[in-house]
Order: sequence, then structure tokens, then C-alpha cells
Amino acid sequence: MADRFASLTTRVDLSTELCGVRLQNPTVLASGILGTSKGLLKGVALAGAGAVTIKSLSLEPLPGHNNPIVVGFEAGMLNAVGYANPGIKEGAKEFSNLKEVGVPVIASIIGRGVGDFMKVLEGLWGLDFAAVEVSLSCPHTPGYGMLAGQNTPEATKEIVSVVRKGTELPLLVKLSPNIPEIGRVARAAEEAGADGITAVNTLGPGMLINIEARQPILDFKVGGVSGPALRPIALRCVYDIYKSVKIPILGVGGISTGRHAIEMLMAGASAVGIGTAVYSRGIEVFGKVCQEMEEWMEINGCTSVKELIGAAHAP
Amino acid sequence: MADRFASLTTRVDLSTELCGVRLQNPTVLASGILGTSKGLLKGVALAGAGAVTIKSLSLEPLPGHNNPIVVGFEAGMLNAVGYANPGIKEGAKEFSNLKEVGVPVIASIIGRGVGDFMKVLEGLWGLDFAAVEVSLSCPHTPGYGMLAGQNTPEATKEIVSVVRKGTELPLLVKLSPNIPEIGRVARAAEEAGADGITAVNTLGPGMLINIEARQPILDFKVGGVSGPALRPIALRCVYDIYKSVKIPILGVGGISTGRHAIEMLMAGASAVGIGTAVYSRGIEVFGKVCQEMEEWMEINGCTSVKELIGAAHAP
Amino acid sequence: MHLEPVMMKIEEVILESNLARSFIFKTCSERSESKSLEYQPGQFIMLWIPRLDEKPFSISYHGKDFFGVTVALKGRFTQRLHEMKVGEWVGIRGPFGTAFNLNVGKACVVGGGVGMASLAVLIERLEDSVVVQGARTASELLYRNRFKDMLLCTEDGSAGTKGVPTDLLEDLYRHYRFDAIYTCGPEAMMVKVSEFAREYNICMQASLERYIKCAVGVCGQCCCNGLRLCVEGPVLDGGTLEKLEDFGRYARRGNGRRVPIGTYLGKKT
Amino acid sequence: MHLEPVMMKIEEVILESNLARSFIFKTCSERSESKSLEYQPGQFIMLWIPRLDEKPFSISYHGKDFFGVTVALKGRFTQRLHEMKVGEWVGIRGPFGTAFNLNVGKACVVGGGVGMASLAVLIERLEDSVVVQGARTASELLYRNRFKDMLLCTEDGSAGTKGVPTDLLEDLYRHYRFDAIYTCGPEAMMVKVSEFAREYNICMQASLERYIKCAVGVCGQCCCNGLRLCVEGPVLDGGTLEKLEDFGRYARRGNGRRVPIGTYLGKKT
Ligand SMILES: Cc1cc2nc3c(=O)[nH]c(=O)nc-3n(C[C@H](O)[C@H](O)[C@H](O)COP(=O)(O)OP(=O)(O)OC[C@H]3O[C@@H](n4cnc5c(N)ncnc54)[C@H](O)[C@@H]3O)c2cc1C
Ligand SMILES: Cc1cc2nc3c(=O)[nH]c(=O)nc-3n(C[C@H](O)[C@H](O)[C@H](O)COP(=O)(O)OP(=O)(O)OC[C@H]3O[C@@H](n4cnc5c(N)ncnc54)[C@H](O)[C@@H]3O)c2cc1C
Ligand SMILES: Cc1cc2nc3c(=O)[nH]c(=O)nc-3n(C[C@H](O)[C@H](O)[C@H](O)COP(=O)(O)O)c2cc1C
Ligand SMILES: Cc1cc2nc3c(=O)[nH]c(=O)nc-3n(C[C@H](O)[C@H](O)[C@H](O)COP(=O)(O)O)c2cc1C
Ligand code: FES
Ligand code: FES
Repeated sequence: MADRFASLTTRVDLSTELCGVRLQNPTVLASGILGTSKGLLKGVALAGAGAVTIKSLSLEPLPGHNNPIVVGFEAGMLNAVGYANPGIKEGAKEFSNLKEVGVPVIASIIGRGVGDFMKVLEGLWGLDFAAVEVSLSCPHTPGYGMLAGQNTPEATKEIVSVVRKGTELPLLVKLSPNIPEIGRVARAAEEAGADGITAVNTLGPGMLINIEARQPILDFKVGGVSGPALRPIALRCVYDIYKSVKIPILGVGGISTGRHAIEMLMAGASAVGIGTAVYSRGIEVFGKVCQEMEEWMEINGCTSVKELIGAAHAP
Repeated sequence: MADRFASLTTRVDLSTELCGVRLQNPTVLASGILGTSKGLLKGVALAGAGAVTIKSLSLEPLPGHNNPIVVGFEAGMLNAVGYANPGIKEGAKEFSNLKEVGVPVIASIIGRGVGDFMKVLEGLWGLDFAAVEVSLSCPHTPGYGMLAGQNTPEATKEIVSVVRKGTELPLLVKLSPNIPEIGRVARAAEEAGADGITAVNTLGPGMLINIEARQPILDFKVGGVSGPALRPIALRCVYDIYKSVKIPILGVGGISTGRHAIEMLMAGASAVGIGTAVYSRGIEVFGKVCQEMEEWMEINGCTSVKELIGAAHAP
Repeated sequence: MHLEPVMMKIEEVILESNLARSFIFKTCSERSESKSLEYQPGQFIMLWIPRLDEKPFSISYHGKDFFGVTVALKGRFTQRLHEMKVGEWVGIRGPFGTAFNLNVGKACVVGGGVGMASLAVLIERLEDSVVVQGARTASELLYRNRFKDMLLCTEDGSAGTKGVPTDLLEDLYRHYRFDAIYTCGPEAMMVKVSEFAREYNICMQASLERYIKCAVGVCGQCCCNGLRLCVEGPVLDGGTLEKLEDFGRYARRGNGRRVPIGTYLGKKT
Repeated sequence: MHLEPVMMKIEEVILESNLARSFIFKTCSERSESKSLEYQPGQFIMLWIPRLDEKPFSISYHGKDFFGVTVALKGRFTQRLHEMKVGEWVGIRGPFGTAFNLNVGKACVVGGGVGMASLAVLIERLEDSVVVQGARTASELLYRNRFKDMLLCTEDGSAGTKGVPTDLLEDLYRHYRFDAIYTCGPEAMMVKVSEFAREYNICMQASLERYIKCAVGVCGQCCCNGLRLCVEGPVLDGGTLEKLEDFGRYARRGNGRRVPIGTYLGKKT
């Protein structure tokens, strides 16, 4: 930590902007990892994140799937949390006085349809969120995201154009990597009024089987793939989206080092989400990634994050 | 090798059957890895594979993409070989007298449309292939597979029902993991007369960027993901297909150990393809996987591969 | 990133009390993947019954080639576990979480109910300790043969002193002058222990219980204010507990809802 | 599974001949990821020019903190490389493939054309050797200052003996009685060397060239009958060559087509 603040006095500028929200650095806690309490968000901010996202909130409480809800493998993680959350009413209590967190806090919301989304947005009124992320892309919760067909260009357009009217906050739309023509989905979101794209949610779903038990390990049998396995897919998605839309992108998927973060920026992201790496490198991953980015930028004569955004698209 | 043959005298029976083709063990060389010459196929057979697949042949020669055509990352490999191959005429010369290989050889074929496929099939007449695999699923070759829309249920049905008439050999159809409702595609293939499903081809595509060069590393920019990253997705695909069709499945994707192979069998595969692990464990991977399977089966009181197929579906 | 359950065979079942059974596993069995378990007293494992659920339990027995858990009957999962017999298989992952700090002089260990499970191996490893266990009634007491010198109290007076263990603390301290207190049990009891420790300026560590899912610090389910019980806990020291608003007050159900601790217990979501 | 190119800066360009230039890279530069290159004489690297192509080259210079390649002008890729200047960047991955076996007594090294590149570091490491280089004409000879004792021959007689290096082999053998021959150059020349070695029962190793793509043994492009040139080669010993049908006869183009070796050279697909 000491190191990190020391290096902020050097000539490298890590700050960036995401749909009008200024971030001290481009690392953002991804939704669903640790975002269950204000206390945890504070901890992640202290560990160096430029912004944090809460665990997705739905209208009514959701119990989530039975355990195991996560399982690791040699190339990443599967999860089928199933959007366990206490619902928007409880959520609004939990996330009052968000200024205390110290960095911008993004609200993540989910719904079975536009009606749900609008009511959840209502529940956020008066809270200090910096932006809202609408997740249309979970691969493992019946009634939501992919399992409700929300990830097609058509559904995306329909949902976003209504939801857009429900908030004055910057609106991010979170997409699934499972649709090859992700650029089209992003464009649908942009046309419907989104201010930014979060790309991507987990991949798949995938499955792992315990061969002694002769059973899928996750109780829901399948779960979304995150971590290293997802990284090249997420990069390609961000690269494609950058070519398809003008709004900024929050790039998420498999990032665990400063090199990975820079790669994602070069693909076109304005900021980078980090989730699974909280497991592999601890909460300190945010500070470490920033420090690694600074080191690389210094050696490579790069003074600002903005120079990196979309750099891999040079003709 | 000595070990492997020694253990064949134990009570564990590794043999299996794939659409009427008997295999001494369930490991199969996946298409596109090493399958360019009869000499290499022999080498892989000697290393212990139960069957081998040739690199996909098209009607006309294809130069493939410029280098780099492969790049590794922490969780697997991307490739954009672009179906480089000398065309069916040259291919037929290369793959004469296949009996010399010592194990069943599967022909892999690709085409821009049914016309191509039929002519390639004609080119195979009189050769000693044990089965034909029709690949409808490459994510990185313009004019073929995904980039020609061959991976939808409708296109699959259309192509397979024609191609079915072009050969009397057992017909495997190779699917892409990129379609979430893969069970439907498999059913379309089955209804159109396929004798088996090969699942899966590479995932994505994905991208990796060299941040010093500020460029995608693959010359084609994107490539299909194989290896560990693909494993849970491939398992889920095979699990879904097993529920959707009655024909046997050749499960491919990320397999590099005996445990992985057994997991794939339990998901529903009758045999397992191995590709990228030839890089990580060498050509010896076939013999090693067999030995590891045998060891596990002995310890767990399993006498035959057939007991394992689909075991994870038990109610 | 290995975080898969390993199937292990139940080698022995011990009837510990009216409510609790222990299940013993061998770590060097040929078939098991985990050839030995790197464990420190206080840590817990996740126990998986395929197609049912996976739940946290403290390790209550630990030796070179075996370990065990002691499970009190609570609901669906523990019920099914109690029905399991020697030779049946369950999945194990872990151990996870923080451990007790053993570098103390004289120690006092205060256990309540099945909280004794997380203290048992600690007790075996401590060189100089006095142990007091509380339970509702005699038939619910644990490990009476394992720890012969243990002081007992029951709420109904059916064994040992009538009352709760915290009633004894002052007397014990006058007598033993211990340097540290370890505790695990009902949270109300642990709150009292921590107040006592603060008053007498004794270091103290407590093992808390919160609803655990991932056990590896990603899902946020187990949070207690800014701490993850599965990573920064379950063992916390007095200083941390003092600042922990939720301690003795709030806990989160399986859906993340923060409820008064009294209404948390015994409810599933 | 790390198999990514690392960008490195050209530190020096050496004009070796009319046709060939060497490019030198530092391995301890702060920015480079590969702090040092684990290399054995005979191995090759892949050199990447982003958005153009990536091609195989032997390492022809190697020291504690540097290495280099010597590149003859052939087509599009080598043309562009020849235009590159000190301070420009290229990607490197490797080294790959088999190396020369150095455990011999007296050695004879026979190089033809830019084949000398793959022999250069070998020559530096051999303790007792006689080296003969052949080229079409004097201006195409390589490393004349680097290896002062080297015997030379040119087809047009413009330097050294007029003729090809294999003409000299018998005389050299009578004189030096070497235990091993190393060779790299036009395949026809290497065939002659191998025939000579067989006749005189001398061990011999040759470095072959085939069209390389992945360089890691998966794509099958570089196969020579049942061998992968990028893994089991490029250095092969006499015994292997003897059984290799394709040696001196066939090579595969970039699309995998097997063609007579004469028609392979200079054609892209
Ligand atoms: C770190 C830790 C160590 C534990 N060690 C032991 C032990 O050694 N022996 C023992 O008997 N019990 C232990 N428990 C409690 C044990 O996990 C629960 O009793 C068990 O999960 C109940 O499951 P059930 O389905 O039978 O009951 P349910 O009817 O599902 O729940 C009954 C009560 O058990 C608790 N509980 C349920 N699920 C969980 C969960 N996933 N995580 C935490 N608590 C839960 C809640 O308080 C709930 O009200 C420990 C808990 C934690 C957090
Ligand atoms: C193991 C190995 C080591 C080599 N070492 C050297 C060296 O040290 N110095 C040197 O100058 N050259 C070396 N070569 C040859 C070098 O790779 C080619 O000269 C170069 O790729 C030509 O590229 P181009 O685009 O300029 O020519 P092109 O016009 O593309 O091709 C000209 C000829 O170069 C060869 N070639 C082209 N592409 C490849 C390829 N991908 N792999 C192999 N051969 C190819 C073919 O014979 C082709 O006919 C080596 C080749 C191999 C296989
Ligand atoms: C345990 C877990 C829970 C998640 N929960 C949510 C969620 O509630 N809402 C959401 O939009 N994404 C959720 N995600 C997806 C992540 O936000 C992120 O998009 C994905 O994990 C890829 O990033 P990573 O590879 O850095 O983890 C979750 C991921 C994990 C691993
Ligand atoms: C270098 C490479 C080339 C491939 N070429 C082909 C091909 O020509 N035809 C095909 O059907 N699949 C091809 N594949 C896909 C493999 O056959 C296999 O489906 C995939 O790699 C997943 O298996 P793996 O993880 O074991 O590699 C190729 C894969 C790789 C890595
Ligand atoms: S149980 Fe998931 S963070 Fe602790
Ligand atoms: S170049 Fe791919 S196998 Fe040798």
C-alpha cells in the first residue's frame, strides 16, 4: 500500500473516466465478488480499487442455489451463486451513506423483466451510487439474464430503452460473452440509450464432474466460467465492441495482473473489472495491478491511461 | 509404453466403440493436431492412441492464415490455422494404405457448402478410413464453419442430410461449443442421419494482445480457444448432448489426464479426443492418459470403460 | 486454482452426545487425493453430500493420518449426515480460514455446545490450559472422556455446576491467572467472554459462525461488516471483535439479508 | 502454457554479406521479459514482425547477455527485416527444437550458404574442429572475420577453392581424422555429407529446414514423414536421416502439400 501511494507521485497518471465518472485508477471491483456489504466495499477501496460494484440486487430476495456454488479448476472458476441477494429493500439499507466507501460505487441490478428493473431503480433513489449497471447476462439463474433470453440484441434494446427512463445516473449494460456477434448487442444497448457497456459476464455455462462422486460438483450442475479461461474471450469481445459503439467499455474477464489490465485497455476498455483474481491474488490485487501498470507505463514511456485505450486498434 | 502394454493384461478393459468402430482404448487424436501426414498418424498410434483423426481436408488447397497461427496463454491456447491443407486430391495421396497406421483413422472434412462436402467425400472413396467427421464449427476460417453459419441447427440439418448420402462410412458431425443450445444442434444432426457427434471444436474466438507491440498476436487477430480453458465448457456440451441424442459422442476439449478423460466419459462421451495436450504433455499423452485411466479404474473397482459412459447422469 | 472437493470415506462414526456425532476420515488412504491435511486448530472444512448441499464444519479431530468433524443435528444437511454410515463417502474441501494463535502461556478455553468442536484440537495442542464446557443438559456435553480434567456446567444442573461457563470466569481467573482465553459457542456467551477479557486485559480469541458459501472469500456471503468470516475468520482476536459492530448483534442469512442474531439462528434464508 | 512472443529491440545490425544481415538483441534489457535465453547450438527462434508474419531463424550469435540471428534476403519477410534499423522492435519466441550433440572429439563442420548461421555458435563451442564454408561467390560468404581459420570454397572460384565443400571432404578426413561431421546448408549438399559419413562410418548431424508454423509440435506443418522438424528436429543425426524418406527428396509447402524438394524452394504455398 505504502508503495502504491508513493508511486502516485511519479509522472504516470492512472486516472480514467467511465461514462462521466472519474476514477483514480482503472481497476473496478466486478459485481458479485464481495459486493454484499458496505464494509467489504470499503475494504476493497482501501486495497486500491478505483471503483467498486455491488453484488447484483433484484426486486425480491433470492436465496440463490445450494452449495457448492463455486468450484475451481486448473484454468479458472465456475460459479452458480444464482444471484443470492436480500432484495432491493434490504439492499437500500445496506448501501446508505456510500460516500464512506471513498471511491465511486456502481449499483448492479437484475430483473425478470422491465417491470422489475424499474422498481429496483426506484429503490435506488436517493442513494449515492455513481452509476447503474444493468446485468442482462447471467448464465445460471432461471428467470434472469441468458436463461430469460435477455442477451439477444432485440431483448437488450427493449429492456434498455425502458430502463433508461428510470434513472438519471450513467447507465452501463453488462453483456454475455456467449453471443458471438456481441458487437451487435452492444450497438443495440447504445441505441437504446446506454452510457457504457460492461463486457463481460461469465462464460458458458460450464460443468465439472467429481469422478469419485460421479456427479456434477456444482449443486446447480452448471456454472459460469470466470478467471484465466475467460480472458481471451473477454478481450475479443471488448475489441469487437470497441469497433461497434462509441460509448465507453468496462472490460471484465480474467484480469489478474497489470499486463492483463493494459491489454484490456488496448482492446478498447476505459476501465477494467476484477473478480476472480480476488481469489487468486487476494483483495490486494487492486493495488498490485495498479502498481504493475505504473511500472510498465514508466518503462514504456507512457504517461497516461488514456493513451492506452484502444491502442491495439491502430491501423 | 512397456508399462502400458503390461497393464493391458490386468482386468481393466479400456476398449470402447464409437459408431460401430472398435477402439482399443478411448483416446483419439483430435483433428488438426499433427494429422498432416500418415507418418505422424503412425507415431501417434504408437504412442498409444485408440484412434486418430486427420487434419481437415477441403476441396481445394487452402494456404491458411499467416503466422503466428498459435499463441499460448496461462489457461490454454488460441489457434487460427485457417484450415491450411493441400486439398482432397493431395490428401488422398497422403492417406493411402491407412492400414499401416495400426489403429482406426477418421477422415475430417470441411466445405463451403454441401457441394464441396460431396466432392471431398468422393475423393475419399477407396481409402481405408474408419469413419468420416464433418466439421461445421471452426471459428476462424472465412467461408467455413461458424463464419459460414454452418453451426446453427438449421444449417446442420441441411448439410448433414445431404452429406449422409455421400458416404457409407459412419458419419460424425463436429459441433461448436459457442451455441448455448448445443443439444438442439446435435439433435438436428442426429435427425439428418449422423451416426455420432464430435463435441467440441474450439471456443470463441478469443484474442490476445502483445502490449509492447500494441497488436493482436495472431495474424488473423482472433483464434479458437483450446486446452484447459475449454474443458468445463466441453464437458457441459457433452452432458447436454448426451441428454438430447441417442448416437454416441466423441468428447473433445481440454483433456490432458486420465481423470479428465473419465470425467468426459461420465458426462456421456463414448471416446475422448485429445489435441492441445500434445503440446503440454507431448505425444506420449495418449499412453499416459490410458495408464492413468487404468490406475483409477483398478482402485475404484471399475472393469470396463462402458460402465463409465454417462455415469454422471444417474438419477 | 484448485478448489474442488475430494471424496473421502467415513472410517468411523463416534456418538458423542445426544445431538452430536463425529465422523473420522483417513488422510493417507490410497484412493484419496489429499494425502495429508495441512491444518491448524481453528480452521474449518466444507463437507459435501452430492446432490444435497455443502456446509462448514470445524475440524475436531486431527492426527498424522486422520481427521474428523463433530456434527450437531440441526436441519436437513446434518440430519442426512447423521444417517451416514462407515464406508459411505462425502466430499471435503479445505481447510479454510484463520487459526488460533498458540503462542501463549497459561490459557483458559471456554466452549459452549457444539462450539467445543472447534476448540478440541486446540485443547490437545495447548501446553497449559484450563477448559470449561457449558451445555444445556448433561446428555449434550461433548468429549467427556477425551478431556478428563474439563470443568463442566449445565443449564439444568444435570452435570457439573448449574449455570453457564461465563459464570465461572472470575473464579477461574483468580485461581489460574491465565494469559489468554479461547472461546467458541453461542455468540451471546462469546460476547460475555470478550467483555470479561477486556475488563481484565487478557488476550482473547473467538471462533465465530456465519453463513458460509464459497469459503474462499469471493461470494461475500459470510461478511461481518468489512470482514469475510471464511478468510479473515472464523477465529478473530479481541481487538478485532471490539470494533466489529455485528458481533453479538447481526448475522446474514443465505440470501445476504442482515438480521438480528437472535432471528438468524435456525432460519435457512 | 506460455508461448507468446516477447518484443525485443534490435541493438545492432551487422552487414554480413551481400545477402545477409545479422540482428543482435540484448537479453538483460530492463524492458524485455526474457531475462536470459536458455539456448543450445542448433536451436532456432521464431521472429515476429507484427502484422506481417513470423518465421524461423537459427540463433547465430549467443552470449551471456545477447543473442543474434543472421538473415538472408529471400522474400517478403526477410526483405522487411533487412529494412529494419537499430532501435526497432520485433517479437521473439523460443528457442525451439533439438540441438547439436557436442560430446565428440575432433569435428568437421560443413556449412553452405546461410546454413552457416545455424552452425556459428556450434563452431564457437567446439573444442577441436575444422570448418569449411561454401557459397556461390565471395561476396556471399559469411563470418570471414569471425572464424579466421575457416576453409572456403565458392562455386565461381572468387574466394577459396573453386567448387563445393563436399569436394573437400575426403582430403579433410585424411588430414584431420575427425570423429563427427556437422552440417547445414542446401539439402543436396547435406545428402552428400551424410553419404560420406555413412561410407566412412563417422557420426554426423545435420540441421534441416522445413516450413515451420507453430514451432511447438501441434500443427503438423513441418512434418518430414513421421517427424516434426520443430520438435524432433531441426537437428537430426545420421541414423535418423538414413531412414527419412523425405530427406533430400520432399518438403511441404505452407498448405501442407508435399512436393519434390527442388520445387519447394522459393515458393510460398
Ligand atoms: C466456521 C464454521 C464452523 C462450524 N463448525 C461446526 C461444527 O464443528 N459442528 C457443527 O455441528 N456445526 C458447525 N457449524 C455449523 C454448521 O455449519 C451448521 O450447523 C450446518 O450447516 C447446519 O446445516 P443444516 O442443513 O443441518 O441446518 P439448516 O436447517 O440449514 O440451518 C440451521 C442453522 O445452521 C446454520 N447454517 C446453515 N447453513 C449454514 C452455512 N452454510 N454456513 C454456516 N452456518 C449455516 C444457521 O445458523 C442455520 O440457522 C460451523 C459453522 C461455521 C460457519
Ligand atoms: C529451423 C530453421 C532455421 C532457419 N534459420 C535461418 C537462418 O538462420 N537464416 C536465414 O536466413 N534463414 C533461416 N531459415 C529460413 C527462413 O525461415 C526463410 O528464409 C524465411 O522464412 C523466408 O521468408 P520470406 O518471407 O522472406 O520468404 P518467402 O518468399 O516467404 O519464402 C522463401 C523460401 O523461404 C522458405 N520459407 C518461407 N517461409 C518459411 C517458414 N515459415 N518456415 C521455413 N521456411 C520458410 C521456403 O523455402 C520458401 O521457399 C530457417 C528455416 C528453418 C526451418
Ligand atoms: C462468484 C461470482 C459471483 C458473480 N456474481 C455476479 C453478479 O451478481 N452479477 C453480475 O453481473 N456478475 C456476477 N459475476 C460475474 C463477474 O462480475 C465478472 O463479470 C466475471 O466473473 C468475469 O470476471 P473475472 O474473470 O475477473 O471474475 C460473478 C462472478 C463470480 C465469480
Ligand atoms: C492447432 C489446432 C488446429 C486445429 N485444427 C482443426 C481442424 O483442422 N479441424 C477441426 O475439426 N478441428 C481442429 N482443431 C480443433 C481440435 O480438433 C479440438 O476440437 C480442439 O482443439 C479442442 O480440443 P483440445 O482442447 O484437446 O485441443 C484444431 C485445434 C488446434 C489447437
Ligand atoms: S463464504 Fe464466500 S466470501 Fe466467505
Ligand atoms: S511447425 Fe507446427 S508441428 Fe512443427
